[in-house]
Parts: sequence; structure tokens; C-alpha cells
Amino acid sequence: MSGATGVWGALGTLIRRDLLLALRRRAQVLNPLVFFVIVVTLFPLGLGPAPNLLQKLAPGVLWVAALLSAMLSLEAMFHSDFEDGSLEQLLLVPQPVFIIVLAKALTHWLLSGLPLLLLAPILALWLHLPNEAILVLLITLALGTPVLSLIGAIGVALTVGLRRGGVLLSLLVLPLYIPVLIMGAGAVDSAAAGLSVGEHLSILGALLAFAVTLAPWAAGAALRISVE
Amino acid sequence: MSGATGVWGALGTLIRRDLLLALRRRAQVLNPLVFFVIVVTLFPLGLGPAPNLLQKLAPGVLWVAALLSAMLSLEAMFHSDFEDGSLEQLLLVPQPVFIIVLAKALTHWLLSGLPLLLLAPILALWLHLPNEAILVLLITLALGTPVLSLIGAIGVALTVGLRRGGVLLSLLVLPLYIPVLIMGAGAVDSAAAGLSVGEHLSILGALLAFAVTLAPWAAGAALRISVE
Amino acid sequence: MWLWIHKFGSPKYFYSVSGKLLPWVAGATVLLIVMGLYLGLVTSPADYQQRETVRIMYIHVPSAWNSMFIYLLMAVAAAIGLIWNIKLADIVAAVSAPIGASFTFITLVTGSLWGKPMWGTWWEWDARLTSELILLFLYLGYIALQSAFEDRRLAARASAVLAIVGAVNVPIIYYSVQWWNTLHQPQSLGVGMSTIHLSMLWPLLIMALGFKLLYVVILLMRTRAEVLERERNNAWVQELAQALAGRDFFRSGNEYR
Amino acid sequence: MGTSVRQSPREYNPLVAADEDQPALTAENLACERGDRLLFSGLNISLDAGNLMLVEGPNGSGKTSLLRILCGLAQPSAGVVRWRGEEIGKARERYCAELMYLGHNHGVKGDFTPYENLQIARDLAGAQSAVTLDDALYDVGLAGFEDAPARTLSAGQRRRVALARLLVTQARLWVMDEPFTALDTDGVMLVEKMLERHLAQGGMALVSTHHEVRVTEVNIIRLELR
Amino acid sequence: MGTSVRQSPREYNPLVAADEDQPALTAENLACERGDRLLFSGLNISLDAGNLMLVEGPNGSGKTSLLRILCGLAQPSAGVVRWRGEEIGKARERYCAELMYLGHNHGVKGDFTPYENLQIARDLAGAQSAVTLDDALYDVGLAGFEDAPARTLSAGQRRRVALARLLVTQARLWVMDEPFTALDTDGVMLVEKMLERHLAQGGMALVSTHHEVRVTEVNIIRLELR
Amino acid sequence: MTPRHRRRLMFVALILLGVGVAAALTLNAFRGNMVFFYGPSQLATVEKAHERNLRLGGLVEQGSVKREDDGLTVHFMVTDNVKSVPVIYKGILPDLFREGQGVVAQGRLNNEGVFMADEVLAKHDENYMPPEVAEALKQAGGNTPQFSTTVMEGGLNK
Ligand code: HEM
Ligand SMILES: Nc1ncnc2c1ncn2[C@@H]1O[C@H](COP(=O)(O)OP(=O)(O)OP(=O)(O)O)[C@@H](O)[C@H]1O
Ligand SMILES: Nc1ncnc2c1ncn2[C@@H]1O[C@H](COP(=O)(O)OP(=O)(O)OP(=O)(O)O)[C@@H](O)[C@H]1O
Ligand SMILES: [Mg+2]
Ligand SMILES: [Mg+2]
Repeated sequence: MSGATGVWGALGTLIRRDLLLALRRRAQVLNPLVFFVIVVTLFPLGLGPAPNLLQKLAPGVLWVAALLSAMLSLEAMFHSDFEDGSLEQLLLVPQPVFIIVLAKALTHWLLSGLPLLLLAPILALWLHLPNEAILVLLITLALGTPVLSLIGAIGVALTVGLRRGGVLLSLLVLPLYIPVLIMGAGAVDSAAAGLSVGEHLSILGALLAFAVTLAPWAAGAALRISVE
Repeated sequence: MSGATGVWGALGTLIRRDLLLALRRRAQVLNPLVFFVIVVTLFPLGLGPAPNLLQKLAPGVLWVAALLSAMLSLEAMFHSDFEDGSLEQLLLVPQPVFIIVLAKALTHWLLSGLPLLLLAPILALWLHLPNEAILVLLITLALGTPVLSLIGAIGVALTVGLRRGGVLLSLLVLPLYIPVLIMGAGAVDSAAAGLSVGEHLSILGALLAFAVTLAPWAAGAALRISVE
Repeated sequence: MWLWIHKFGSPKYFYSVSGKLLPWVAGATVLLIVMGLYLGLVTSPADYQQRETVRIMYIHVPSAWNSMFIYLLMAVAAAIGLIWNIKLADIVAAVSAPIGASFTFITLVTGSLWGKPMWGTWWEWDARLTSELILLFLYLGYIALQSAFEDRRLAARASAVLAIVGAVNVPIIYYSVQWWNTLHQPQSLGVGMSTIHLSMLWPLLIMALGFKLLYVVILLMRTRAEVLERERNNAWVQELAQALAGRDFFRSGNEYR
Repeated sequence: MGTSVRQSPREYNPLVAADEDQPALTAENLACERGDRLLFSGLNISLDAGNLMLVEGPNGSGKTSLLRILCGLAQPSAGVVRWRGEEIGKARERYCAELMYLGHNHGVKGDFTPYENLQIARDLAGAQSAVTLDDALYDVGLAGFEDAPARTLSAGQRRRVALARLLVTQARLWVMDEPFTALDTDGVMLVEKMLERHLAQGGMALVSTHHEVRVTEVNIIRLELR
Repeated sequence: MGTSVRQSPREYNPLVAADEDQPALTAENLACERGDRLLFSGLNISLDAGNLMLVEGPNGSGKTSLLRILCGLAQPSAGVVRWRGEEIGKARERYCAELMYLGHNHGVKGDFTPYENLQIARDLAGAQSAVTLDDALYDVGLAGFEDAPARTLSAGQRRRVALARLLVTQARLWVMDEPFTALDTDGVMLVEKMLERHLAQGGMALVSTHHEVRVTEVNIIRLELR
Repeated sequence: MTPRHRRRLMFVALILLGVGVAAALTLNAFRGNMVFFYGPSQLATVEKAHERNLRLGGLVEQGSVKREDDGLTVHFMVTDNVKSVPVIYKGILPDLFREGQGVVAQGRLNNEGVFMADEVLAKHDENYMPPEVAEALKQAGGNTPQFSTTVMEGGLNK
């Protein structure tokens, strides 16, 4: 009944489409990454570079930067598709709507979360974070950034029809991001202090499982409403 | 010869127009402000709320947040006007082009710099910044944020024709922002240490005088080039 | 002067003149750099404080000078291109940026390598170091902007504005060690003054000249390539291509027969 | 007002879905309010294979609003739309598999080349036609522009990319909102040809326009709004 | 190709600026390249009071590019455009004071009401006409929509807001890129009436279009691109 | 003068004014001295110095360097020839560290007025010469070169 390609085929096509699109706007691919690096470098400039102060700040700065860079790249998720009418075309694709949202969230993560993961160790070294904390930082980022993308998708889907609802988006999404931030930064902090991090990681894992199962449905429903 | 309203009349009309437009999109007015508050509040969350650590961070965090919030609201300066063709109409107004840029930069400052100025004391208290440093913080913000808007105008004007050049914009604008950040945060830091801040403020003042006189011309030229 | 700019600004004229110039400049460059390296690394004495580490100077200082010089030259060329619409100036500006960025990068790296043993740190946020880093960012921004436009003419004009605005940074780099008390050492060489002993000064100056010429060589080569690329639809380039193709054909024919 | 609707089954019946005798697209008692204005109400529509429905009316009369409702992109304030007897909200995927919509905003991505635009549209569509992408681009007059980013095309050329989408997919129902916008006389004829062929092959089309549509051997239903 | 240009002064001469005998808008030897394609070259144009120049040509032939060059929004790859004898780059402000441009993208702000849109356009324009804003909105058929945000208007209604701009300012030269887009038959007649009146009052207009423009008692110059 | 000329003149005047103001303020700033580090005399004026991370710059006082038995911890005095501040540092010192050399120490003042350094950087001057020449100079003038130069200018002139 549904298209020849099937659900997974459509998902693949959509992801390929968005990645290709991102590639065409190379600037945009680098956006979250550059932003991340910039935020992290601004701190030594603004604070003065005392190594022991920086080390204390490192988990907070890194996680706040990751969160901000995820949040700021959210808006682009549907914006251009909405503006040029492609979003209507996507909504008329003979596949469940959550597929679209899932593809978007995945691409967002591939472009904003994954590069962060790769770059974070370098920046962490730069901020004098001890080695064992860096491993934990990576694990928390790996668990936490997909949650940011998924929850973010709900927020953007709700605000896509509104003209540039930047703040609105932040206000919707941020309260839901804070647990991720606290757990993420907390885990790194504990690791740097040589404490156990199991509980923090469990909670992050739970958040991820929750987000993966529920966010696409919620975001799909939101999308259909707000495009009207 | 030129329009009945003259240069100043046109400047007034343009500023009124942009303010009214912002008012219509209330979300947008609050955007930089909310972002500023968010960044500042995320730190205690990410770092834990030890007062003496926070105090040490305060100048840096406040100035980094101000800088990021100015930078992120830059893109909206010409974006919607470019998309709907209004920018072409503005470029055909019988007034020097720098008037348009000046109006845009001023509005940007009124919407992103000024509210920051009003809100900064509260956030500074919250971060346990000593009183005399708060005064200096306000002076540096008053001198520095217009520079951010003016320099930013050059960057946006250069990138307006490119599809969403977010990173590109950061890359262009940030190097020029760093001196403002260093002087701004440096002054607050010195004030908190009870040292003289005259030199820092002089340099900020010089940056401002320089930006006011030259940035509108550069941005005007950039705008005419990149709309083509 | 005006006439000269226009004459030299004509791509075809430039191509033929630069073609004749290039081998000479390249030869001089190799000579100077080899000589400079020999003098600097082998015959010149170690410093009374820094010992052998001082030899980093013979790379660091010439590339630092180049990094600033090239930026200024790029800004001037960009301005000329913007104001008088001279294609060659646009090309020179565009082509200079990556070269300048490389020298800036070399300065930063050699400075860091030198800083670790001498100062005890790879990096400090002092005024000289920070402003040099900003220079690198400015170069990168210029390159990024240049490549963001599809239309070459727009790219040249837009990035010219950026280059001119960014030029304020150069005097800041140069005077930073006088204006602020930095970790970086103050000026050793000025107009008519030097606090470097002659035995070290000569190799340094020779290396500096060699690096300048190295820039000129790379500049000429890349400009020539770019001129060909941009003028590929013009008659003189096609003739040139045909001539070259003919020559190749002739040569390969000889080999096979 | 258009023709009115015959009895249609309340319950979903799998057999009905294949029943080609019954009008494929029907709408009962549709109403639409925008802001405070009632654009239309009590509107009944039925559209069958081989028919072309022209939605006409002055600016602001609600043509776009109606087309979006019929596609399921907007909800009517009253009434239901059915596709082969099923409410389109319930049979969304089955409906979308047979539908192509061409709006004011045509959804051509400026960063993709015309070829890539088509490729994606085809891969996502329900059923794909046998026409190759290159042929489709040739047919709409874009030969030679396959590989330029669509953003560098002229207004009319971008519009043609959107038209080519209709050729590479095999939707039964075409919904077109002012398809002649930005097209030159050649382009207008192209659309008319496309419509004729589509209807001759048993397709159907809903078109809003201010122009005369010169198609031959086609059964035209006119729906005049206000 | 249009008529060609008579001798025109090389140097700026303040007397020439007021010299109404000479063609107001002239262009010599214009050329335009986009990407690698040469759209046109060696184009000469001269346009005088009371004349309507129609720029015609298939999609992608360079109509929009030409109009933007003539407005000074884009630079030609060769050639100069003069307004009353001065190069438009040098006399930018004087030229803009007498110019109104209506592009594909009409520059109506969706967040403003039609009334506000007009108000701003009038305040920024060089010379203002005696027509009140309300009258202008009435004339273009937007009575009753003065205070709705333009974003909630239909495509044709938004276009009409842009047309009203021409009524509240007093430009001598109108440059219109496909002004009939999205308009119903009423709207098309409105534009034609506006053009007739404007030209009768000694204005001039440059219009690109794919439609026939039915104006009477007007001297039409046709410029066919490719 | 036509209005157009008058306007152009006004713009030029405004630009000159702006650039002039900028220049004046810049010059004013450089009459003072912005600090990368504080000299020992300045350190006394820093409020709550013991709560802050600071940089202390000056010359290592002749004869003040003492190493503890662990071989890592070093005690020395930093001076600007007016005041001296005792410094304790544990860690590896840069090659250039020696008595009479310029240093910049990063750390904080403890309650006894001792500067606890986390990091000690060496600052050298702009003189480059072979060791023999330096020796000859020293012999002739009695001064090692680095004492005679601007190396600590910023720290000293306040
Ligand atoms: C990353 C670190 C460094 C950067 C970015 C840097 C940058 C620069 C720059 C831009 C110049 C040219 C300034 C001018 O022409 O006046 C320069 C000159 C110089 N630098 Fe560095 N430098 C660094 C580290 C060092 C170190 C560690 C030393 C020595 C220990 C050093 C010694 C010199 C000398 C001797 C000069 C020539 C001074 C003169 O022109 O009079 N630099 N450096
Ligand atoms: N930004 C651009 N970069 C490269 N080429 C472009 C760009 N914009 C337009 N072109 C090319 O220029 C040609 C003319 O475009 P233009 O918009 O002037 O055509 P037009 O005559 O207005 O067409 P239409 O009737 O479709 O509006 C097109 O073939 C297009 O591919
Ligand atoms: N988002 C909205 N909010 C409120 N009212 C709206 C909205 N969109 C459209 N309208 C109103 O609905 C009416 C019909 O709009 P619609 O776009 O359907 O007209 P149309 O017949 O397509 O006109 P056109 O021929 O100009 O395209 C208009 O009068 C408009 O004011
Ligand atoms: Mg419509
Ligand atoms: Mg066009």
C-alpha cells in the first residue's frame, strides 16, 4: 500500500537528502562545531587562563557549550523546508509522519552531536581536564546529545509555523534539556574528582531510551498541526 | 534633491520600522535577552553554585554571554528583509546606503544591547560580583555592546546573500569581537580587584568611536555588493 | 603610475612578464634561503641566554614579518581591485590569503615551540600572541568568505571589504609589545636600531629577504595559474593552450617514433 | 458550486478502495474560516477519473485554502474529504501515495540541482513513473540546466523543475495552485499538454487559476468561489 | 532590440540633469553574464517620458537580470546605464528618488498591515503623491483588509499591496518584473489602468511580462530577449 | 555651496571627528599601562589579593633562590627594585630561569604575603649576542645586559 520504498527506504532517502543538503551548505555543517569551539575558547579569553580555574570549569563549560550548540542548530531543522514549501511536500509523502521527524533528528545529531563527540577530547585537554574524566565526558556526550536532538525536534516541530520563534523554542526546549545538562556535567565532575559515575550514566541512558521511543511521535503530531 | 524627509527623517523612519517589526514578533525582541539569561544561568547549573567560584567567573561569563547573544541575534538583522525582497526596496531608497545600516545596527543595539544593560546588574548580583565592579560592568557594556552591533553589521552585510552563513558570520565577526571581550572582561576583573580601569575604558571608547564612524560605511558597501 | 597599473593590470601582459621574471626570482630565493639556513643553523653563534634554541629565530621572525606584510599587501590589492575594478589585483589578493595564512601558522607554531623551552609555556594570552592568532582568524575568514560566493566578482568585492576592515589588526600586532607589557619580548629591530649582534643579524636578514622572495615566487605561480583559469575563454589563453598542446604533441611524437 | 456528492459509505470497506466506479475524491459540506471571515461553506465536491476541476475566483476568495484542505494539509472548519470512500485523515498514506500537490511555494530546493530535486521527489513518492529523470527535465525544457543549483535558475525555470516532479511520479490526482505562474507561453502550453495527457490516462486534476486553460477532449468542471 | 542611443555627454553637466528633451533612461552596450552564460550583450536602451518598454522573452532569457541592472541593483559585466545623462552609480540618490521597482519578490512585510506597509514605503520614497494611503488601498481593492497582517492575505492580495506602493509615491520611472503574477482578471485590468494613467502623466515604465498588456494610447517599445 | 556639497562636507567632518576621538582615546590608554602581570609594588594595591588568581612579574632577586631538598620546590624573591615579594613554586622551571632574570609567576598570595605560584614563566629581553660578547660587555660595564634593558618596564614604572 505505502510507497515502493517502504518505511526504511524512505528514512534512508530522507537522511541522505538532509545530509546532502547540509553538504551543499558547507557553512551549515560546521556551524554547531565552530560554535562549540568558539564558546569554549572564549572562556580563557574572558576569564584569564589560570589552569586550575579552567580545569574546575571544564565540565560545565563543555556541557553548556554542547547544549547551546545543539539548541542553536535546532532552528535550521525545518526552517528552510518550511520556507520553500518542501515541508508540505514531505508531509504528503506516503509514509508515517514520524519518519520525517526521526530522519530530521538523526541528521541533526549526525551534524551537531557526532562532531562534538569527536572534537570534545581535544578541547577537554585544552581546558586541562584529567584523562579519566575525558572518557566519561565522551560517554555522557554520546548518551546525551541524541536526547538533545530528539527533544529539540518536538520543540522545533511546534514552532515551525511561527515566524522565527527563537526564544519560544529556547523556552520550550530548555527546561527539558536541564536534566541532561545536570547529569552530563555532574558525571564529568564526579569523574574528575575520582568518584563513581554509574548513577549519572544510568539516568542519561534512561533519558535516551525515553526520548527515542516517544519524541518522534510527539514531534510528528506537532508538525502536522503547526504546518497548517 | 533627495527625498522630502532628508537623511535624519529616513533614519528615524527606518528605526521606527524595525522596532515596530520587532514588536510584532515579540518572540524576537526577547530573543537576545532570554539567551543572555539562559547562558548565565546555565553556568551555576553546570558548575555547582559555589559563590567564590561564581564570583571569579562572573566578569568572563557575563561578557561571553553578552557577546554570544549579540552575535546570535545578528543574523536576523537583514535576513527577513532579504528573503521577502524588502532589502532591495531599501537599497532603492533615495538616501545614502549607510543610513540603512546605521538604522539596523542601532535597532539591533536597542533590542540586544540595551536590555542586557538593564538586566546585567541583577545577574551580576546573582553571581556575587562586588558592587563597584557592577558599575564598571555597566559602563563596559554601554561602551562595548554598540561596538558589537556595529561590527556585526559589517559581517551580516557581507553574508546576507549567502544561504544562512551562520558559521561564516561567526568566523568573520568573532576575531573583531575579541578585543571588546578582552577589554570588557578585563575592566570588570580589574575593578573587582580594586585596580584602575581607565585604560580599559579608554580603549573601549576608542573602539566605539572607530566603529561608529567607519562601520556604517564598510557595511553599506558590503550590503550593496552582496545583495547583487 | 596610472597607466602602469592598467598596463600591468592586463592579465595577458602580466602573464608574459611574470613568466620571464619567475625563473630569476625563484633562483634568488633558493640561493638566499640556502645561504640563510647555512649561516643561521651552522655558522652563527648560540645566544648568551638562549643557547642553541635561538636558531628558531631564523624561521620564526621572517615568517612573522611575512604574515603581517602579506596581509597588508592583500588589503591594498583588494582595495585597488574594489576601487578601480582591476582583475589582476583581485587575483593577487585572493591568492595571497592562503600564503599569508600559512606564514601566520608557521609563526604561531614556531613561536609555541620556542616558547616552551624559553618561557615555560606553549601559549599565553598575551597581546602579541593573541593578536597574531586573530590575524590567522582574519585570514581564515577571508578565505571562507571568498569561497562562499559563487560569482568571482562578488567574492572579490565582498572579501575586499573584510580585508580592509581587518587591516587595523596589523599595527596592533606590531606595536603590541610596546603598548602593553607582554610576555613576548620587545622589539629587537627597528629603523636604524638593532639589539641583535651582527653575527646573528646577517643570517636573519638574509632569511627575511629569502622568505619575502619565497612569497613572491609562490604568488607569481599561483597568480599565473589563476589568470589562466579565469581567462580560459579568452583568445590569448586558447592560443597558448594550443601552442602548448602542439609542443607536447611534437615531443611525445618524437619519443614514440 | 460544483456537482454534489452521492451516497458514500460511512465505514471503511477494503473493497471500496478498489472500486473505480465511485468518484475518487469527494468532499461534503466543506466550510473554511480564516481569521474572522467565512471563505466558503456547504461546499460539495466530487471528482472522477479523467476530469479536470478548475477552481476559480478573485484574489482572496479561498482557492488556496480549499486546495490545501482537499490535500489534507489544512483542516476544514466543517465537512469531510474522502478519497475512494475513506476519510483522508484516516487513509492518509493511501491518499498521499496517489497525490501530487504543487503549491504557490513549489518546494524546489535551491541548493539541489534540478536532477537531485527530481530524484528525491521520485524516491519518496508512492509510485514512480517509467519516465527517466533526464527525460522529464528535457520535457519541461530544462535540458542543459540539470546540474546547476536550482537557486541560480530564473523564476520560470524553477517552476519548471516543480512541474517535472509530476512527470516522474505516478499520482492519480494532481492538485495545482496557479500552475501558470512565472511561465512563458511555451511553459503554459507545456502545462496544458501535461494536463491533457494525464487526464487521458485516467488521472484527475484540481487546478486553481486566473487564466483560461486551453485543453481539448477533457471534461472540465468549474468551481467558482464567491 | 530596442531603439539605439543617441550621443550622450561624457562629462557630468548640471544643466543636462534638467534637460527633459533628452531620453531620461539610456543604457549603452549592456552585457550580462550569469554563471558562465552570456545572457545578452551590446544592448542599447533609451526610454523617454510617456513610453512603455516591454521586456519579453522565454524563461531564463535574462529579463529579471536586465531589470535589476537597469535599477542599479546589479552591475552589468559591460556597459553603462544613465539617468538624465548621469551614470546611475554616481547619481544613485537622484535616480532612486524617481524610481520604483516591483520585483518577483515584492517586499511586502508579512508582519505589517497593508496600511503600515504603504506608510513606510511613502515615508522613505523620494516624492510622495497626494493620494492618501486609504484611497490607494481602496483603489487596489484592499478595502477592508487595511488592518490584517499582510501575511494572512492571499497571494494576489499581497501583490496588490505592492501595487499600492506605486500609487502613494511619485516616481517617474516604474520598473515592474512580471506585475501580473498572482492577480485575477480584475487585478490585471487594474495594473493596465495604472500604467495608462502613469504614462499619460508623463511617467515611463519598464515591464517584463509573458502576457499581452492591453493599454491604449501608449507608445509601446518592445525589447525581445533572445 | 550646494546642499549636496554641504552634506558631503559634514560627513567628512564627522568621520574626521570620529577617527580623532578614537585616536585620542587610544593614546590616552597607552599613557597608562595595561597589565599582563602586576609588579610587586602594584600587588600591594590589589584588593583581596589573596582571594584572586594573579600574575606577578619582576626580576628574580640576586641571591634569593633556594631549593628545598625535594629538588622541585623553589623559594625566591621577585623584585622591581622598590619592593620584593617572596614566591614559592613547586614544579619544573623554564631554562631561562636564573637570578637576575625576568619572570612572570601565576598563582595567588597567601595570608602571610607569600606568593604561591602554580606556574613560573621566564621573560627575556630583546638582546641577542654570542656569549663571548655578553661576557665582554659584562666585564666592561659591570652590568649583565638584561638589567639594563626594558625587560620589566611594565612592572617597574608604576
Ligand atoms: C606563539 C608564540 C609567538 C607568536 C604568535 C609570536 C609572534 C611574533 C610576531 C607577530 C612577530 C613580528 C613582530 C615584529 O615584526 O615586530 C614576532 C617577532 C619576534 N618574536 Fe615572536 N612570537 C611568539 C613567540 C616567540 C618566542 C617564544 C620568542 C623568543 C623566545 C620570540 C621571539 C621573537 C623575536 C626575537 C622577534 C623579532 C622581534 C623584532 O622584530 O624586533 N617569539 N613574534
Ligand atoms: N545567481 C545566479 N547565478 C548564476 N546564474 C543565474 C543566477 N540568477 C540567474 N541566473 C541565470 O540567469 C538566467 C536568467 O535569469 P533571469 O532570472 O534573468 O531570467 P528571466 O528572464 O527573468 O526568467 P523568468 O521568465 O523565468 O523569470 C537564467 O538562465 C539563470 O540560470
Ligand atoms: N493564515 C491566515 N490567517 C488568517 N487569514 C488568512 C490566512 N491565510 C489566508 N487568509 C485569508 O483567507 C482568504 C483566502 O486566502 P486564499 O489564499 O485561500 O485565497 P486565494 O483564493 O488563493 O487568493 P489568490 O488568488 O490571491 O491566491 C484571504 O482573504 C486571506 O485574507
Ligand atoms: Mg492562492
Ligand atoms: Mg524573471
